[in-house]
Amino acid sequence: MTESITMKDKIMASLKSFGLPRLIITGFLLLLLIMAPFVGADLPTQISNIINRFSWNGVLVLAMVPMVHSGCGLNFGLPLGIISGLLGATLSIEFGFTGAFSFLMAIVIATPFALVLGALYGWLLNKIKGGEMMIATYVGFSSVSLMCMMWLLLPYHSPNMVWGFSGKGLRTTISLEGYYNQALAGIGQINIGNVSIPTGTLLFFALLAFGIWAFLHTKTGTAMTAVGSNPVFARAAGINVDRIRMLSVIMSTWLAAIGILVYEQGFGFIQLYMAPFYMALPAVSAILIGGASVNKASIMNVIVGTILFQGIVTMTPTVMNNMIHMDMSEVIRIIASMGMILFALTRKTEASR
Amino acid sequence: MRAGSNKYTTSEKKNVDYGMILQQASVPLMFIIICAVCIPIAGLSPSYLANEIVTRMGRNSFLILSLLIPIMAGMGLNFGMTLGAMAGEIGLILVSDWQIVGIPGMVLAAIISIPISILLGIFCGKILNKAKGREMITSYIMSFFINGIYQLVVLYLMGFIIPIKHSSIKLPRGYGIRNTVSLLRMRQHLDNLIAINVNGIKIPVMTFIIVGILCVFIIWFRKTKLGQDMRAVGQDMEVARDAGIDVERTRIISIVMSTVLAGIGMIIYLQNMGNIATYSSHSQIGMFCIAALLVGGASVDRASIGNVFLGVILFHTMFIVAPRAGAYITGDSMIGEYFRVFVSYAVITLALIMYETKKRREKSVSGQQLRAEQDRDEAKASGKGGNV
Amino acid sequence: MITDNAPLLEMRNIKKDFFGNQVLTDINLKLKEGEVLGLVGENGAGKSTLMKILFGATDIRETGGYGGEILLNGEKVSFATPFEAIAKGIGMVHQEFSLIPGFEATENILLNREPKKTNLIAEVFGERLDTLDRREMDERAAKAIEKMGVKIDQHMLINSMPVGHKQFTEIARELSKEQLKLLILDEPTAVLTEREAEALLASIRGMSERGISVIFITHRLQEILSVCDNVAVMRDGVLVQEVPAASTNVEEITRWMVGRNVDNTAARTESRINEDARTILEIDKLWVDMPGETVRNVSLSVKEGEILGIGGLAGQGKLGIPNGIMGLYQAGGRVVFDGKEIPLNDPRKCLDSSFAFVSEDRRGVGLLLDESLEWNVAFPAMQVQNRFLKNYLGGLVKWRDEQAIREVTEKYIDELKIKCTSSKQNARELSGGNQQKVCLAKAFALEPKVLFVSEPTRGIDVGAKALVLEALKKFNREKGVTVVMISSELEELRSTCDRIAIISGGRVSGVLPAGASVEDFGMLMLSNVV
Amino acid sequence: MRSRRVLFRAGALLIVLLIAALMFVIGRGHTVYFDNKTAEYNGQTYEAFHKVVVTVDGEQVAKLGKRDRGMADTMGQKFEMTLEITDEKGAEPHSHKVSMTLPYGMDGIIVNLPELMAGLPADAYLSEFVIAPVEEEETEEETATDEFGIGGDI
Repeated sequence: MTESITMKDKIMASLKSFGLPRLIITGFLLLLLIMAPFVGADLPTQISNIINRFSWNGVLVLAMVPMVHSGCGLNFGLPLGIISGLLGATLSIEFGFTGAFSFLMAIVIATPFALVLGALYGWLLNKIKGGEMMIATYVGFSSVSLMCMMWLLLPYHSPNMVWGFSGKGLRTTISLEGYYNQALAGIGQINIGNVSIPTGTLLFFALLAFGIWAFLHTKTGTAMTAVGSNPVFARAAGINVDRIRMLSVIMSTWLAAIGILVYEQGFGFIQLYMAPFYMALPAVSAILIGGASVNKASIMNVIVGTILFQGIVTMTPTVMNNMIHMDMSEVIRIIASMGMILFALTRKTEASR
Repeated sequence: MRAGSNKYTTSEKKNVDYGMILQQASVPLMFIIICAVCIPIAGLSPSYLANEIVTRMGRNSFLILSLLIPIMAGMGLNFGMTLGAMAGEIGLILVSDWQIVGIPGMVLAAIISIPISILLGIFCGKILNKAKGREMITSYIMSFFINGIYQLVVLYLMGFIIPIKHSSIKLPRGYGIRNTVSLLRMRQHLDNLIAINVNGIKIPVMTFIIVGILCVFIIWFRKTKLGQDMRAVGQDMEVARDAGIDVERTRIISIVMSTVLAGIGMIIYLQNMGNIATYSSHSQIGMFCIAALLVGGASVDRASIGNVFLGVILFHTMFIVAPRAGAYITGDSMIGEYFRVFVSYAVITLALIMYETKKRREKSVSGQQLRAEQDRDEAKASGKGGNV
Repeated sequence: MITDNAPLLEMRNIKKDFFGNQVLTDINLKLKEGEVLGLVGENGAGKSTLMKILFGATDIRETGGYGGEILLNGEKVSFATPFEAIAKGIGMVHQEFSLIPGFEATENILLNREPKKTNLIAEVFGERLDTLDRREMDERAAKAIEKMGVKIDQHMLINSMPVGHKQFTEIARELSKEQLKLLILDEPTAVLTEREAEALLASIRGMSERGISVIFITHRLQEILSVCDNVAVMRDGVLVQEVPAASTNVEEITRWMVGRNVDNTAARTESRINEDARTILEIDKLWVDMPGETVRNVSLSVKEGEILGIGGLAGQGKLGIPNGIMGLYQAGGRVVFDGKEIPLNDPRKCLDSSFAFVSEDRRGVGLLLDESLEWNVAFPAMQVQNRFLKNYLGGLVKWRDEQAIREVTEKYIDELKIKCTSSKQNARELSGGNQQKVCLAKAFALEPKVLFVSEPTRGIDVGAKALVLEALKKFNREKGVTVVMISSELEELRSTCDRIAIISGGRVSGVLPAGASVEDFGMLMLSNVV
Repeated sequence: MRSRRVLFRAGALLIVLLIAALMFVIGRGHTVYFDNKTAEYNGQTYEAFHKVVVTVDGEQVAKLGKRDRGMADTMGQKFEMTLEITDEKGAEPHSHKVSMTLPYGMDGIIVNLPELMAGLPADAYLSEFVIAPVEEEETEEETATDEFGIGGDI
């Protein structure tokens, strides 16, 4: 008797901690999956889409993890890292690297930018502890709009990237054909019927995810988690809290730079100017949907969240369209992801450290 | 023991104030310099420039004034003013479908927008009460969330559940509203109601009268019990609660008022523009209003009516001259466009950083005072204290 | 009929327990109109709880209410909230200021009780849109200030006021309430200069003449004697004495405050003072800026292998000493350990010199509430001493050694009898006593040479208390670790420590062997109280 | 006191609703089209005028020859205009002040001037202007991209 009550309590408690929005989103995706065959959507294609989009976006979502761990909150300043990646990508092409090698060079060139920008960003966030998320958002916006001017002014010459008629200023979209289009996805790609699995990209993601996982098991990684969990405790235990936070910001920024390169090799294009503007929001909501909170996140949250989020992104248009002949996917995506972020921000336990 | 630091506190206070004044003036000063440099380069005629600025003052002041009340209540910059803007747009869309035109159309749109604004404001206020200390990021995300709901209503429910008759505003597919809704028969009706022309500069007197009424209202409101309560809540929630003020309710009211005013402001804004960009008119409005207010020298916790008008003038002067000046300097018209976007975001970033560092400095100042006091104490006591 | 002769306030058999822990026992107190009652007692004697009951504080109701009854003018009352108490004419000035910093004195005095003028808009939208009647506000505030008898500028902003004037603004706020009959002042003179304190005392006499009764809580006994009609002394939740102020003196009151039956004041039996032991830690002219616990010019020497107690009343600075030495708050002065000077303001350097610290702020500083016990116990040792790590790639990768961490955690769970489901349980889920044991385990795991323990028994139950103190003694005895223990409870210090230093007013007022008489300690505690 | 407040609130609400209702009435916008066309009614023919100048609110809105159509935007149901009619070529124009009540339900209203001037009933000279439904290509909604569709242009 009492057993059953505690059992029920336990289920209720775990449901509560899971959160209603998360439950609704998961339920919604399940519903979509079940509905898909009935409304004539091709399930293997759908699943293949989800896997592909997971492979593009996974690293960007992974970039949230270090900052969440060190207590800097959700990295709304993701665009800063993305800009480092874009600088790497465009410079790699400008310097004449081609093929898959250009991907490697893009990473190499992006890294110093990410480290420097990340260090500056981390320094700033250490100055304004407590107000990280709002300022991160606007640091991202400012840097994207500053780079808009830079893309026009920087002396790029590669004919594949600049506007044809004026011969200067980068184009808004640059095709990666001949450069690193599918550079990772092409490695060991598996095709079964309609399903194609970008093994290389998935392995690359796994590699980075393992790296983060391993880092969190080292001495410094442990310190990072402790800083996020209770900065005063960490300070009393002799940890230099500012240094650890700075490290986490640099890691997040670097991962964002790599993340955008991985995204581009899958997508096939570099998108400049205002494109990185709102890229933080899908990544933020993805990791929250995956079960993370403002100051707790795991690799599992990243994987689950990205799959759920991308699942909704790819499934809703087709299933909804076939079902009620209304493409409400955009609206549903906005409501679901923003609702998720709102929910996370208003959680009391997550709000107070 | 702490009483010993009294004199110290007061003298320190004065120094801090000078620094504060300089810091508050720094952003407007920077903008005056930007404008002073860009105006000659842009080469616009003074009358054109003056005309544009007067028009934009009439157009934007009301919206920006709507931000003042939440600042007073300590809730920071209300990024959720977009909610009111959406309510105003819904009012205008309905009114233009019913073919109510001119000033009556505006009044009716305002009356329709008010209950919507109130509902959205209550919702927003309740959520913000759950996210104390991170109001701004929450209201910012809130504006996106409600934008989703707005799209659901306007793009799918209008014409489907909410009757929309005219095909000029309805999408051809039978439901949803077109990307642009023309307000031709409302366009500048308010501005032209009493318009006088001074040296070729058209002054929309009626619009300014309405803005003036709002200013008077805000000044009056500060003197009311509710205004006093809001100031108290804004400065110290716990003390206000101990004194028996209903903190949560007061905060919700401040957001509701801001949302309602933003809705009316949006109607004034759009009557000047002459058409509604259904899905994008509101999305940037919050950002531009906040940037303008901050340019006027306001900060996250302090803003006055003067900041609003100075901000509109400086920010929009920059906005008008930057593309031209940018084009002249670099030969590329886009540079100026991006420049003004960058400046808008940068000024908000700067204001937020200044606010957060100020908060932290206030904490450390008290520490330093104690430290200095103890240094003196130490000097005084040295020699007296012995080992035990 | 009864009402005419009844005292203004009568408390009958007031009892209160917090979850079975009796904090007030059968308090009987009477207060006549215009009477000034001085209420004294050590921290934790129950003064605050008694006043909270009287003032209808919500946490009293939330923790199960109280026993006994309170009569106001012969009428039985029970307040659910402070607002009800205020309505009945009780006012209270708390130790912490409850003022709006950007408001003038007038606005604060009349906060949420402002006189208003109505208007048409208010008729529609409710009376909160009435405008404030500034003139009336000024008049009322001026009247309240006059009643108080201390001049303050009623248009000055609070944040540009000296601390004393803030205190007076609070008092004026209570006086501005027309119905005020009883004013409770909780250590109001602590923040005042001597002149201001004088003025306040004069003001209290003035209030008394106007027929307002005052309950005056302070540690400055001289003030009590100069202003109060009667003195009530509390100790361990019992009202031990109530006498006319004129018939007693400071020494007597001190004795009542700290005195206990000889049977249970047994100091540590094996207390030893080894005069030959070398001085291992030398604290020289230490000052610490810890809010509410300021330390000024403290010099102390700690002998190797002893347990040094640091005692004193709350707010006198005893907590600042370990927090300052360990670098958690801004500090200055010199700390020499084993002949080496320890740099201040750097927690890492202290930990490297094999100091360890168990903070009084268990949940804020002491624990990672949302992490496992394993992490809590092993974390500092791992970070400071590179223990519980496996080195790979020639030390480049320092991997957490989960096995070693679990072993050490389980060892301490056994040793300290920590009640938990497993070593993986989150610290948040443990009870206060067990959390405290985890904090000790964390410090023990560092294997320190000097251990600072701050308020080790605060807020934990009796069983756990004994266990914690025993563990400390054992750790000191068996490992030869020097322990510096800070506690508000003199008894606890006397039963655990070898020597006890008493801090008062941020300074060392004396060091006595644990066996010294309780009265001697009491005199030191109250010697230069601020 | 409480009921007083309720009364005031009800009053305020009522006033707002009244204003709203009033706005519905006075703010209704119509487009009035004037036809100077020969028309037939009950078997009788009404010849178009040689030239008509239409003035609304002191502003000349149309100058119509035979078979011409002019238009004016108006607000409210009461509509006044001044017609300056030239019957034959070379004839002296004569001016008429015409006022009429417009039907609330119609957005666009055609007024046949010859019939109007002949003093025929409203159903003769008034007719609704219906915009012929234009077949429009359904513009394709932009396909789902990776960015949120919440940017708008800046």
